[in-house]
Parts: sequence; C-alpha cells; structure tokens
Amino acid sequence: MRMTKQSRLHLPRVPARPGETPDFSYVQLSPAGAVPRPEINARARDMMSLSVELVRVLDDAGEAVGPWNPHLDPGELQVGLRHMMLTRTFDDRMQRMQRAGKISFYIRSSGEEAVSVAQCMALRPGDMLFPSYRNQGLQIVRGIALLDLMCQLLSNTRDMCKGRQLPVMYHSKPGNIFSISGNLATQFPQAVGWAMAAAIKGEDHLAATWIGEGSSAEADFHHALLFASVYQAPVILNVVNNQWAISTFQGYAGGEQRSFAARGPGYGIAGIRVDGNDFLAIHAVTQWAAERARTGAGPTLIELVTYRAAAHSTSDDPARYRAKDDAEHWPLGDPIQRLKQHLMKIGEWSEARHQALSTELEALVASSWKEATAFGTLSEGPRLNADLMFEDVFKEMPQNLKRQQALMRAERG
Amino acid sequence: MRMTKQSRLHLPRVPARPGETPDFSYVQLSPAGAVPRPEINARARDMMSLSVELVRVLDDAGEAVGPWNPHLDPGELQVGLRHMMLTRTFDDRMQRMQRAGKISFYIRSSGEEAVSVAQCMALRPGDMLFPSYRNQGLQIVRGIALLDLMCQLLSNTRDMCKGRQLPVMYHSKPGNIFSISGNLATQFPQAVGWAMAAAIKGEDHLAATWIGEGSSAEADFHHALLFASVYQAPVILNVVNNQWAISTFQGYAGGEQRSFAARGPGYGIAGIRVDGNDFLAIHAVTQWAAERARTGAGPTLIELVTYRAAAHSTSDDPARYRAKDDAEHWPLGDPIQRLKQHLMKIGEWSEARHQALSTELEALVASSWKEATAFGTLSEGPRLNADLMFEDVFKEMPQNLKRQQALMRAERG
Amino acid sequence: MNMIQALNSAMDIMLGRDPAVVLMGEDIGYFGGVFRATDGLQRKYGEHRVLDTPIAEGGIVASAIGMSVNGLRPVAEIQFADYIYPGFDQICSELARIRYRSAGEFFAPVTIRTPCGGGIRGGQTHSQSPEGIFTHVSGIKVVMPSNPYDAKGLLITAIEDDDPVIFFEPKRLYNGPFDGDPNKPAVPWSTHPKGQVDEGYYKVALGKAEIVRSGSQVTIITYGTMVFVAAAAAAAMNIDAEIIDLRSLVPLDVDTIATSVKKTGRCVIAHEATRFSGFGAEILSIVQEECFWDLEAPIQRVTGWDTPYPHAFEWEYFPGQARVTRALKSVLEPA
Amino acid sequence: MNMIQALNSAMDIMLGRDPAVVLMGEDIGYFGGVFRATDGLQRKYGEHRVLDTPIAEGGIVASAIGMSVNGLRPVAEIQFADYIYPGFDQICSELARIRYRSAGEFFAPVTIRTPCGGGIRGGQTHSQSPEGIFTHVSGIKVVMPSNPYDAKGLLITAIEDDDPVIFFEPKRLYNGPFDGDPNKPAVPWSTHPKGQVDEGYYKVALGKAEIVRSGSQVTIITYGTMVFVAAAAAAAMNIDAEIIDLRSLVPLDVDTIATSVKKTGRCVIAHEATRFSGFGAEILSIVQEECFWDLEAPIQRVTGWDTPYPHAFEWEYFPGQARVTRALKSVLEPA
Ligand SMILES: Cc1ncc(C[n+]2csc(CCOP(=O)(O)OP(=O)(O)O)c2C)c(N)n1
Ligand SMILES: Cc1ncc(C[n+]2csc(CCOP(=O)(O)OP(=O)(O)O)c2C)c(N)n1
Ligand SMILES: [Mg+2]
Ligand SMILES: [Mg+2]
Repeated sequence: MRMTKQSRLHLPRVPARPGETPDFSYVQLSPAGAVPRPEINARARDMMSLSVELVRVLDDAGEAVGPWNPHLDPGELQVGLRHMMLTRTFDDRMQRMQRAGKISFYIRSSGEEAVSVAQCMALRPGDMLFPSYRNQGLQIVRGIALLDLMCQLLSNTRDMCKGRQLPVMYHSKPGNIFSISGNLATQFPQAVGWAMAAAIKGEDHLAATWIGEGSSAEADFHHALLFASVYQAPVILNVVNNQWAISTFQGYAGGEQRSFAARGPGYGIAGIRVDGNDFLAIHAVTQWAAERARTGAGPTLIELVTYRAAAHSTSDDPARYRAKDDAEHWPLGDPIQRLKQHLMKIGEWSEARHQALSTELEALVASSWKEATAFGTLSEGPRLNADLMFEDVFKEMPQNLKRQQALMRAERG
Repeated sequence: MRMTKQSRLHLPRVPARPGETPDFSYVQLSPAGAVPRPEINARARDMMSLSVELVRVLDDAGEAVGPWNPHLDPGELQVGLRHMMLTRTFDDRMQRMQRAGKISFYIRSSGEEAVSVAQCMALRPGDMLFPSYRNQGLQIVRGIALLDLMCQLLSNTRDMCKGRQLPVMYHSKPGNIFSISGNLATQFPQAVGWAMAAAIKGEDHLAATWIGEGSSAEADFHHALLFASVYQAPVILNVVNNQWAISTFQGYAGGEQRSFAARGPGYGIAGIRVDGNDFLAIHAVTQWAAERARTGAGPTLIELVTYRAAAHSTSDDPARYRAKDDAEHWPLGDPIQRLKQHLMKIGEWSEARHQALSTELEALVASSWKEATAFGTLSEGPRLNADLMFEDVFKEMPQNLKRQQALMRAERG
Repeated sequence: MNMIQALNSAMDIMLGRDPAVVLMGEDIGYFGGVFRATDGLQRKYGEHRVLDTPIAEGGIVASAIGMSVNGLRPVAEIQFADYIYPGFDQICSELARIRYRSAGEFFAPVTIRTPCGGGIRGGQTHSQSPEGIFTHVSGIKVVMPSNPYDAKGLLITAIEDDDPVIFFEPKRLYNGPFDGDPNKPAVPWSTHPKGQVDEGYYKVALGKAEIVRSGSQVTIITYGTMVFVAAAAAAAMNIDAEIIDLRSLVPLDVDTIATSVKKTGRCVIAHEATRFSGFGAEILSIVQEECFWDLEAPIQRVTGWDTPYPHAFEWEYFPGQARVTRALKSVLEPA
Repeated sequence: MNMIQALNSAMDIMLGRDPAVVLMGEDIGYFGGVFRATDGLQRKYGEHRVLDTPIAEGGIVASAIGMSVNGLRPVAEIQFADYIYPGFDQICSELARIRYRSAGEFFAPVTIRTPCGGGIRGGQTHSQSPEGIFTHVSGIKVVMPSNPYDAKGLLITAIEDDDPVIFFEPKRLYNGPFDGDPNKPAVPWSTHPKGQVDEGYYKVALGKAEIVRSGSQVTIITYGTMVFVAAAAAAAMNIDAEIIDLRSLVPLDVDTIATSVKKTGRCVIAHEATRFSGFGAEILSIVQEECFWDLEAPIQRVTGWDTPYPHAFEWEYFPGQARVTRALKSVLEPA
C-alpha cells in the first residue's frame, strides 16, 4: 500500500510537553459560588449545566461563598485538614521508604488529598467504598491504622493481604472498604451491584466508587453508568480527573470534547463537575449526591477536577512527558493550602498550630513505621510463611494445591 | 440472611405485556417539520436538543415539511419504495421457507425497512458498512443478488460463507459490506477503527454501523463512542431503537431515563433522534451526518426510532412477552405505507403501480429462490464439501488441520 | 423431569429456601429465558428476585460480584457460553481473585449458568464449549452435568458454595439423552433413570466424578454431551468399558480417574470442545503422570476439530460415535 | 541489543518499509511505552503512525481490527498480558474468526504485543502468563520469543503475516538472560550470542522451534523465560539434555518435538504459567500421542503453581532450577 495523501485523523491536543510552558487554558472554570444548587430530587435532564460548569465554594481569598457552602463547623474542617496532612505525610514517607528499598512499589495521592478525605467525611460509616489505588485518604478517614497500611506495603508478617497483593492494594471489611484491584476500573460496576443489593435488601446504605479519568475509557465505566441508570442504584460514581493517566493526557480519554461529568446526563444520570482541590465544594457535592441516593432520587456521577502533582508511581518519571513545573501552575491550587487558608481566614487556625500539627503527624508516621518494620520489610526481618500462597484460592484447599504446597516446601529444603 | 424490608430497587416500566392494551405514551414525539436543522459543522454541545427531539419530515397527511426535507426527486423515492418492498417480500418469503424446513433460521426486518434502505441510499458506494443481523436492506440497496443472499441462507454449494455462518450473516467485499457477526455489538468499534484508517490514509470514505438498542448495553458501544470522539473519526453510529431486544424492553437498555441519541453529546459527539419509519427524515439526517464526517466535522450518533413489527427471529414468539397487536398501534406507522402515501400525494404513484410492483417483486423473489434451491437446501440436493470446514481458519492450513481433515474424511467412509 | 425442568426446580427451591438468592440475566425474568430455564420463577418470587438485565455480560458479572459482596447469592445466566467472553475480565481478574487478594475477608459466591455445546444448528456462535479456558483460571470451580438428576443436585450445591462456580449446561441434553446420531428419533428424559428427579432439595457434591458404567477393558473419561455418545459407541462395539462422567472439572476427581485407569490400563478421553489445549489435554496429562506404568497403549483424545463450529458441517465437526469407536479400537489394539 | 531494543528495531524497520504499519497502545506514543519498546518511534514516524490510545484494551483490539480490514497493519501493545482480558471477546470472537466466517474475503492482519511473566515483583496483576488460553482459540497464532535475536525476527514475521498473531514478551528477559536465581548479578544481553542482533531486516519463521542445545539423555521442551532456567538446571546437573525452545506455540513444531523425544525417550516440559490446563498439558498430550512407545519414564511438567502470582512469594511461585532439577531427576531415574 502506498500512502499518497496526508492523514486527516484528529489527535487530541496536549497542552504542554517537557520544555514547553505549562498551559491550563483548556480547563473550564466557574467563579466560586456561581453554580446554583438544585433540589435533591431534581431530574438529571433538568440540571445538565452542572456537568460542564465547576462547583466551587472557596474563593481566591479563602472565603466560603455561594449556595454550595456546606457550612461545616470549624472542628470538622480541622479534622479534614488533619486527615489531608496525614495522608500527605504518609505518602511522602512511604515514597522515601520505597526509594530506600524497604517496599517494592508505591503510589502517592499528592495534590488530590481533598478528593478522598472530603468525600469520605461526607458519607456514613455504613456506606461501602470501592476505591482505586490512589484513594489512601479513604483509609485514613475510616481510621484504618497506619500500622496496618504499612504492613501491607511491606508485605510483612502482619500484612492484611498475606503477601498476595502489590503495595497499596488494601482492603478493610470492618472499615467497609472493598479490596483494591490492580485491574483498572473493575470496581466501578461492582459498586453498582453492591448498591443494587442494598436496594433489594431495602437498606439505605449507598456505595461510592472512584476511578481515574483515564480508566473511565474501560468498558466497566459504561457498565456502571448503564446499570446505575437502569436500576437507579444508590451509588455515587466518582471520576477523579487529575489530567494524566501515566503519560496519557486526559484528552485521550475523551476530555477534549466534553467533560467526564457530562457522560452522566447522557445515561440519564445526574452529572456534576466539582473543584477537586476545594474541600468544601467536594464535601457539599458529595453530601448532595448521598442524599439523592439515600432518598431514592438516583445515582450521581461526580467529576473531581484536580491535578496529579507527583509521578504516577515510584516506577514513573513525569519529566519524560510533561512540563516540569506543571503542578505549580495548576489553577486550582493545592487542597491543603486552600483549606488552611480558609481556616485561618475564619480565625480557626494559625501557622503555629499548623506547624505543631505537621510535627505531630511526622512523629506519628515515623513511630508507626518503626512499629511496622519490626514485622519485617522487603529486605530484612521476619518473612511471611510461603504456605500462605496456597490458601484462599478456594475456601477449602483442594488436593492439587495441598500437593503443590508440599512440593514447594520440599523445594525450599 | 433474613429479608425484613421491602426492596427499593427501581425496575424500568414495561408499557404493555400480553393481555394488556398497547401503550406508546412513553414515546417522545415532535411534530413533523418542527426540529431545526443545524449547520453541518455545528458543535455537538450546541445542538443537544437534537438528541431528545424527533426529526420528522412526513406529516400525517403524507406531505414532506420542514427544514429537514431532503427534496429528493420522485425517481429516487420510487427506487427507495421498491427497495423497501423488495426487502419485505424477501423477508416474508424466507420466513415461510424456514417454516417449510428449507433453512435453519431466519431474521426479518419487518417494520424497519426504511432504516437500512434510506440510510444506504444517502451514502456513497465507497463508504464501508458494518451491519447488524437486521439490516438486509443494506444488501438490497448495494445490489447484492438475491441469489447470493438465498444461497447463504441455505448454506448450500453456492454459499458465500462456505457453510460456516448462520443464515443472514452475510458479507460482501465488492459491496463494501463487512461480515456480520453473531456476537452482538462487536462491529460498532470495528467501524470506528475502519474510519480511523480512512482518515489516516487521507481518504474521504466514511464508515457506517448499526446496532440494536438492546445491544448498545455492550462494552463495544462505549468503545465505539469513545474512540470516535477522541479521534473524531469519520463514522456514523446508528442505534436502531425498535423498542425490543428479544423479550427485553428498551427501558432495560437505559431508554427509560434518556434517549439513546443523548449518549452522543455526553461523549462530545453529535446525537440526533429520527423517526425511523420516515424515509425522508432518515435520508436527510444520514446525509447530514455523512457530510459532517466527510468534511472532518466529526462522528454522529443517530437513534432511529422504529418498531420491531415481527418476532425477533424464527426461534421467537413475541406473544409470550408483549401485547399481541402492538405493532398496529405504533404511533409512527409503517415505513412502506408512509412513503407510498407521500408518493401518491405528490402524484408520483398509484395503487395500480403499487400492485404491479409487488407482483413483480414476488415473481423476482420466487424465481431467485427456485434458482438458489437448485444449489441445494438444508434438507435436499447437493451439499457443500465438508473439507471446507478446515479452510480459512488460517491463510495456509497448518499440519494439525490437514491431519484432522484426513481423519474427518476417513470417518465419513 | 428434563434437564430444563431440573434446573428450574433447583433454582425454585433455592429461591424458596434462601432470600439471599437472586437470579439475573438476559430475557430470564418475565420471559423465563430463551431455553425456559427460569420459566415461572419471576411470577412466583417477584421482579426483585428474578431480574431482567441489560445485554451486557460484563455488566452482569460485575454487578453480580458486587451483589454477592453485599450478602446476596446471585445466579447469573449467560444466554449462550459463546457470549461469556465480554464478561471474561470480570470473571478471571475479579470473581476468581477476590477471596485470594483480600486474604479471605471478602468472597464472591456467584454462580454463572450458561448453555454450551452444539447439535442444535446454532453455528459457530451458539455451539461453543469454552470450559477448558476457565479451568486454567485459579479460583473458580467449573461444573458440567450430563443429566437432569445431576444438574439439579450440582446446581443447588453450586449456589450454596461460597466459591464462584461456572455451571455449563450441554444444551443438546436439555430435552433428552443423545447418542450422537441426529437422525435417530429423539429420546425424552422421562424414559431415562437420570430423568427421575426428586421434587425436593438434594445435593450432588462438586469434585466427585461418577462411574456411569464400570468395566475392565478401557476407561473412558468424559463429561457433558459425550457421556452418552461414548456409552453408545462402547456398547455398539460391545466392549467392557468403564465410563467416568467427571461432572465437575474443577475441582477434579483425580482419585476416581487414576484408580480406574490403573485397573484398565487403557484410556480414552472425550469432549466436544476443540482439541488443541482443550480440557482433554489436562486430563491426559494427569492420567499420564498418575498411571504411566499401567498404560498399555497411548491415551487417545476424542474431541471437536481445531476449527470454529461450522453451521453446515455440524455433524462432521461433532465427535460422534465413529470418532469414539476409532479411538477405542486404537487403544484396544494399538498399532 | 537487549530485547527491548530488538523489538524497537523490528517495529522501526517495519514502519519504514510499509506505510500500512501503525503502532497503537497505552503510553506507547510520546512516552515510548512503559517498557520503552516504542521509544523514539513517534518522533521518527509521526503521531499518525504511532498512536496513543485511550485505556481500553477492548477498544484497542476492536479498532485495530477495523483498521486492518481497511488495509493497515496495526501492531497493538497491551501494556501487560494481565490486562488483555478486556479485549478477550474482540480477540476470540472477532479477530480469530473474520477470515473464517467471511470465507477469506476479509482478514485482519493484527499483531498484539504484550509483556508477560513474573520476576519483576509485579504481583498477581503484572506477572501472568496467559498464553495457554489463546492457544485454545482456533484462528490466532501465538508466539513467545526467549531472546533478542528471535524477538526481532519473529516480530517482523508476525507483522507481515496475514493472520492475527499474539506476541508474548517475557518481560524478565527484556534486559538479559535469566537463570532463575534472582540473587545472582544480572547478566546483560550484550554478553550473550542471541544479543548479537543484525541492524537490518530479517525474519524468523513462525512454527519452527529451535534446538538450543542438542543432547541425548532427555528432551526439555520449553519457551520464554524458562529456556535459560532449564538450561542452567541441566548444566548444573551436567546431564546431556536436548533443549527445545518452541518460540511459536501456534502453529506448533510437532516434528522437532517428536523427533527429539523419540531419540531421548525422556521428556520434561517447562513453562512459567499456572499448571492446570496450561499449555504444558497440550505439549504433554502431543508427546504422549506421538512418542508413547519410546517413552522410558513419565513426562514431567515444570510450571507455576495453581494460584495467582503472589507479590511476596514471587520466587516460591516461580518454577526455578530446583523445580526443574527435581523433574529431570525423576525422568532420569523414575521411581
Ligand atoms: C486494565 C488495565 N489496563 C492498564 C493498566 C496499566 N495502568 C495502571 S495505572 C494506569 C493509568 C491510569 O490512569 P487514571 O485512570 O487517570 O488514574 P490515575 O493514575 O491518574 O489516578 C494504567 C494505564 C491496568 N492497571 N489495568
Ligand atoms: C454478546 C451477545 N449476547 C447475547 C446474544 C443473544 N442475543 C441475540 S439477539 C439479542 C437481542 C438484541 O436486541 P437488539 O440489540 O435490540 O437488536 P434487535 O434484535 O432488536 O434488532 C440477544 C440478547 C448475542 N447474540 N451476543
Ligand atoms: Mg488520571
Ligand atoms: Mg431492539
């Protein structure tokens, strides 16, 4: 075949590659307080604009403005700030520990802490969470001990996953947090099924699930929206649009033509786009969606517009594919800084308290780490019994696995 | 587990089951001529209403009205009527032949003839078609000989599929019609890939593909819309909403909450809903979408609102799951009757010519059938050589298949 | 009862005994399923226990997983085994893995029922036997009954099992046993002992093969449609064959297999699925590993050919009595 | 060249020779792929020949099929073999069937590249070896090279082949041969003869196995990562083993296999994938069928266990030298 003509294929524009100056002009913003707040039982079709505008509560001065202001009391905001700071402190420490060879792999949520923390705080303990691998804030808010998280990261003798899962693939039955999968997007329709079961059982718990904007390209995203729409399942479907999927810009997931929230109304589901770095806006939107779900008004698709400030994972180097100081130019700032600014604005926080808190959290993380490593690390200390490899494949171990377990023991001498 | 509470799960409403009176009040109609016709290069987001309204040209009196009137000349309309009548005559005859045991299985397109015929006539011969199993009108318009279609249905010695495919799973390389699959929806994203290749090669052919509203629930539907949106592929994605998927009402595919065309704008794709029994409206909408694709204005998702007037297939009995005389109450009537009425209205047709034409077509189908059966039927006459079973698995037959072919011969003595 | 009635009875009983059991699938609710397996069950237990679903096998499996994690016991029907592939990722990356990756904290007791096999002129997309593929995925059990009695007992066991089970139903056997000759008049289950099915609750264990005929000359290891074809071929040759119906492929009853082959010294394996990398290869491997020193002739596999299942050549593809006979001859008088 | 450079060179050459060749996949364009296999190719051939895609394996395979039907030769990368399942339906219901069902009028010359196997601490979702599953699907060719020279020649052949090919790349071998001992210092390909790769165009035929070491005592049939592990184990035992690297699983080089086992009378089969219904079962079955009368001991399979690939127990799961040695011993001195 000879190619004589020019290609006419359209390719999504990527704003800034290495060496180029960051350019976020493509991000559609709405002024803080500008977007109206519909009734809880409003029909998806009657609030389509919510899916393309951007719900914001915190203005540039750090004031909480507009109809979406959740009017949370300062104490709750301080708890939220603490959770976000703990998440970041934890992330940064674990990143260093991976570099030090203590754990095999790590994924940070830097710059996206408000997503998991504010959303989880707006839900009830009985609500079931189906996270992606970048939602550690959910574990923090639900009170999973740092020790437990760290032991999982270390695949050590106290690992909740018995050494079977990659680091960060946590789960917690008591915490109502489902097992995280290494396969993208699979949790999305599972959450809808969980919610369908809640409805069938006549319970008013809801399910919430998170997916990256890149992963929304997977079939599971469509199945989730479709089943949620058909059965009006009590579920909150969250797309975390942090602009990047490893090296792939969000335009390649469809973000160039339309917002991700806009997929919702196409399926007859409420779609709402929110400032993913605005703790108050996220909390308000999530509470609104939760009330819709609980009152039988149907599912909601929330797009959280944020930015992946760090590398995709410890295996990744973003300098290869995006402008180096991108994150500093992100128009929606940093979630921790913005909530801190607001708390200080309303006289409920100070630099001194902030300093004290971060020192406290550093110490907390450090002591937990010390405790965790006592149970073994990748390179040193006690190791899990390899026999565990053969358990939980089935409820009872079948003949062939018993036999293989014995062979494995023999091999190891 | 004990279930104490009432289920709160929502289930889509099915308007009329056997014994109930047909009820089509759920179908959103727009008056003929009422829906505006946007510019070819209009952006999807600026014409969202097109995806929920209903483009209609023929009014109840049979007049062609409004901005979507394609102003086709009477000759072309007469050709269209002929194609639709031939499709129906062919379908009815093949249905009878299946009942007579001459073929194993058949699927009619009764009541939906305008979809394939009008759309195909609005496209160019170089445009590639990726049909479902209910688009025989495409084969008729593209001039595939009845003899070839019938021999495929008979899996006889002249079968284009060499006996490998179920009846109706045609293909035609010269006719630019892709091989039909028994697996629902798979052709939808394949058509997008074909269109991407056309763009890469700098050609201005487009791809058109058809899917049932029920099949739009499959992952392939989402992949097609997503890839079409990301690469702005020159493709026309058609959802034939004939209200039923075997026994499953369209509400179970998401049609209760929102139109199928509305999925388009959610992905940033033009979505347009058209009266699927209105030859002129379908032709106009398809031509509009084709021009968009050819001029690089992007893909279009068309929902054709029609009714499956007959059983799903020869294996199905709709009396088990829907009101018996449903079809007669369908608010959009019958596509053949409506075009006939229009042609008579404009003085280009008469009962006499209609009679003559149907007699001619009956004869044509009958003679083709006679010719086809001479090459063998399911029960009598010459049979294909079973050796063919082993060919075309690969381009060259590998050792193991040669060996198995020999064994098969030995078995047959 | 025929096999459809037996399956219906199993689901009826489980819906009645356990409020956590729900049925879901395409056309299974109001309509009762394209093969009528769920006929009448929505009327009896309501629309919230017997759910019609969108046509999305991936969505069906995924939502069934979520439901099961929330305490229900979904029984999902995939209309034809040929259409299970859109759900493949959710089955082998998720359903099979949830207990393992959560160290047993979460589990997904989902049963997936699906009709398989040819013989009904369904062509390449309504005739497949993909069971072998699923036996390679650690964490799911795989079952295929060959008669109404087993079908009911195995399905009840599968639904009560806390591990995921894929339950293959040889559709050619729905209405009666079939000896491989499509020209013979059909035999109804009512005339067959395995068609005598108790109305009530009973179980057939997973992982237990059944010796449907004990014999001394050769062991025929088979399952599903081929059980009756093999029996008929052996009878026609009148040889004293021991015929084993595996019933469940995972877990596999290696003891019954090995004991038999050690006794007979000869082995034929028969299934309808494509030969290359079909489940017969695993059975053959196990027999070779367990019984090598007892084998008096090469083990033979009787299978479908390594092609799709062609519409017009269904009976040339199907491993009928001629193919079984040839294999039996070669193990009895090896060249 | 290491294996990544060899694969990159193959794609570079084919992009240069044939304007119909396009590359597509997740992160393969600007970034050059998570394993760098397509590094520099978008810069060299442009964004319209080397396409970044959405994260949708099903969409990638489906659109590649459509492109191929329109005259292109897409080479699609699936980032990890563990993530090929969302594309499974398009692969086995469509890609494998298009030539057959259209009686050869349409065909889909798509090549799917995907890294497989463990040994990089990837845990259960970055370590799988699903090749066996695809060998059961009639209509697709399945290839797995074990070194840079073969990787380049086989990939060029696969891209030019008019049938669909799934091309598995044992990722542990990307940077060097590996004898199964993770504690030994890594050996680069530069020190290995198979790392001496011509810069230019050349082909290695599909369906031809390579005898990497000829010997008389036992035949070791293997492919991918296990080629070097098996060789090291045999060397350590210093036995005179004949080692066969299959290179392509479909079509399979039965003649080379049978000739060798007839000569040695003993056979060990080794692969990294899970044992039950793995490809080893088909190889074992064929050897048993072809060489029964020549076998002096039961054929042994050396494989991964029937569990997912656990993160913390990677080397207890991996079929290392100890497992190979045990099998060799048992075929050489059967109990
Ligand atoms: C099914 C599947 N395909 C591909 C991958 C490899 N992969 C892991 S993360 C990732 C990017 C996901 O990006 P996004 O969904 O935006 O989430 P983010 O990392 O930005 O939070 C990819 C492609 C995978 N894990 N699973
Ligand atoms: C993947 C897959 N799942 C299920 C089926 C069985 N099946 C064949 S046609 C059909 C209904 C399709 O309905 P729709 O898409 O509305 O098309 P229509 O028959 O109305 O034209 C079903 C469920 C199939 N062929 N393929
Ligand atoms: Mg992202
Ligand atoms: Mg329909």
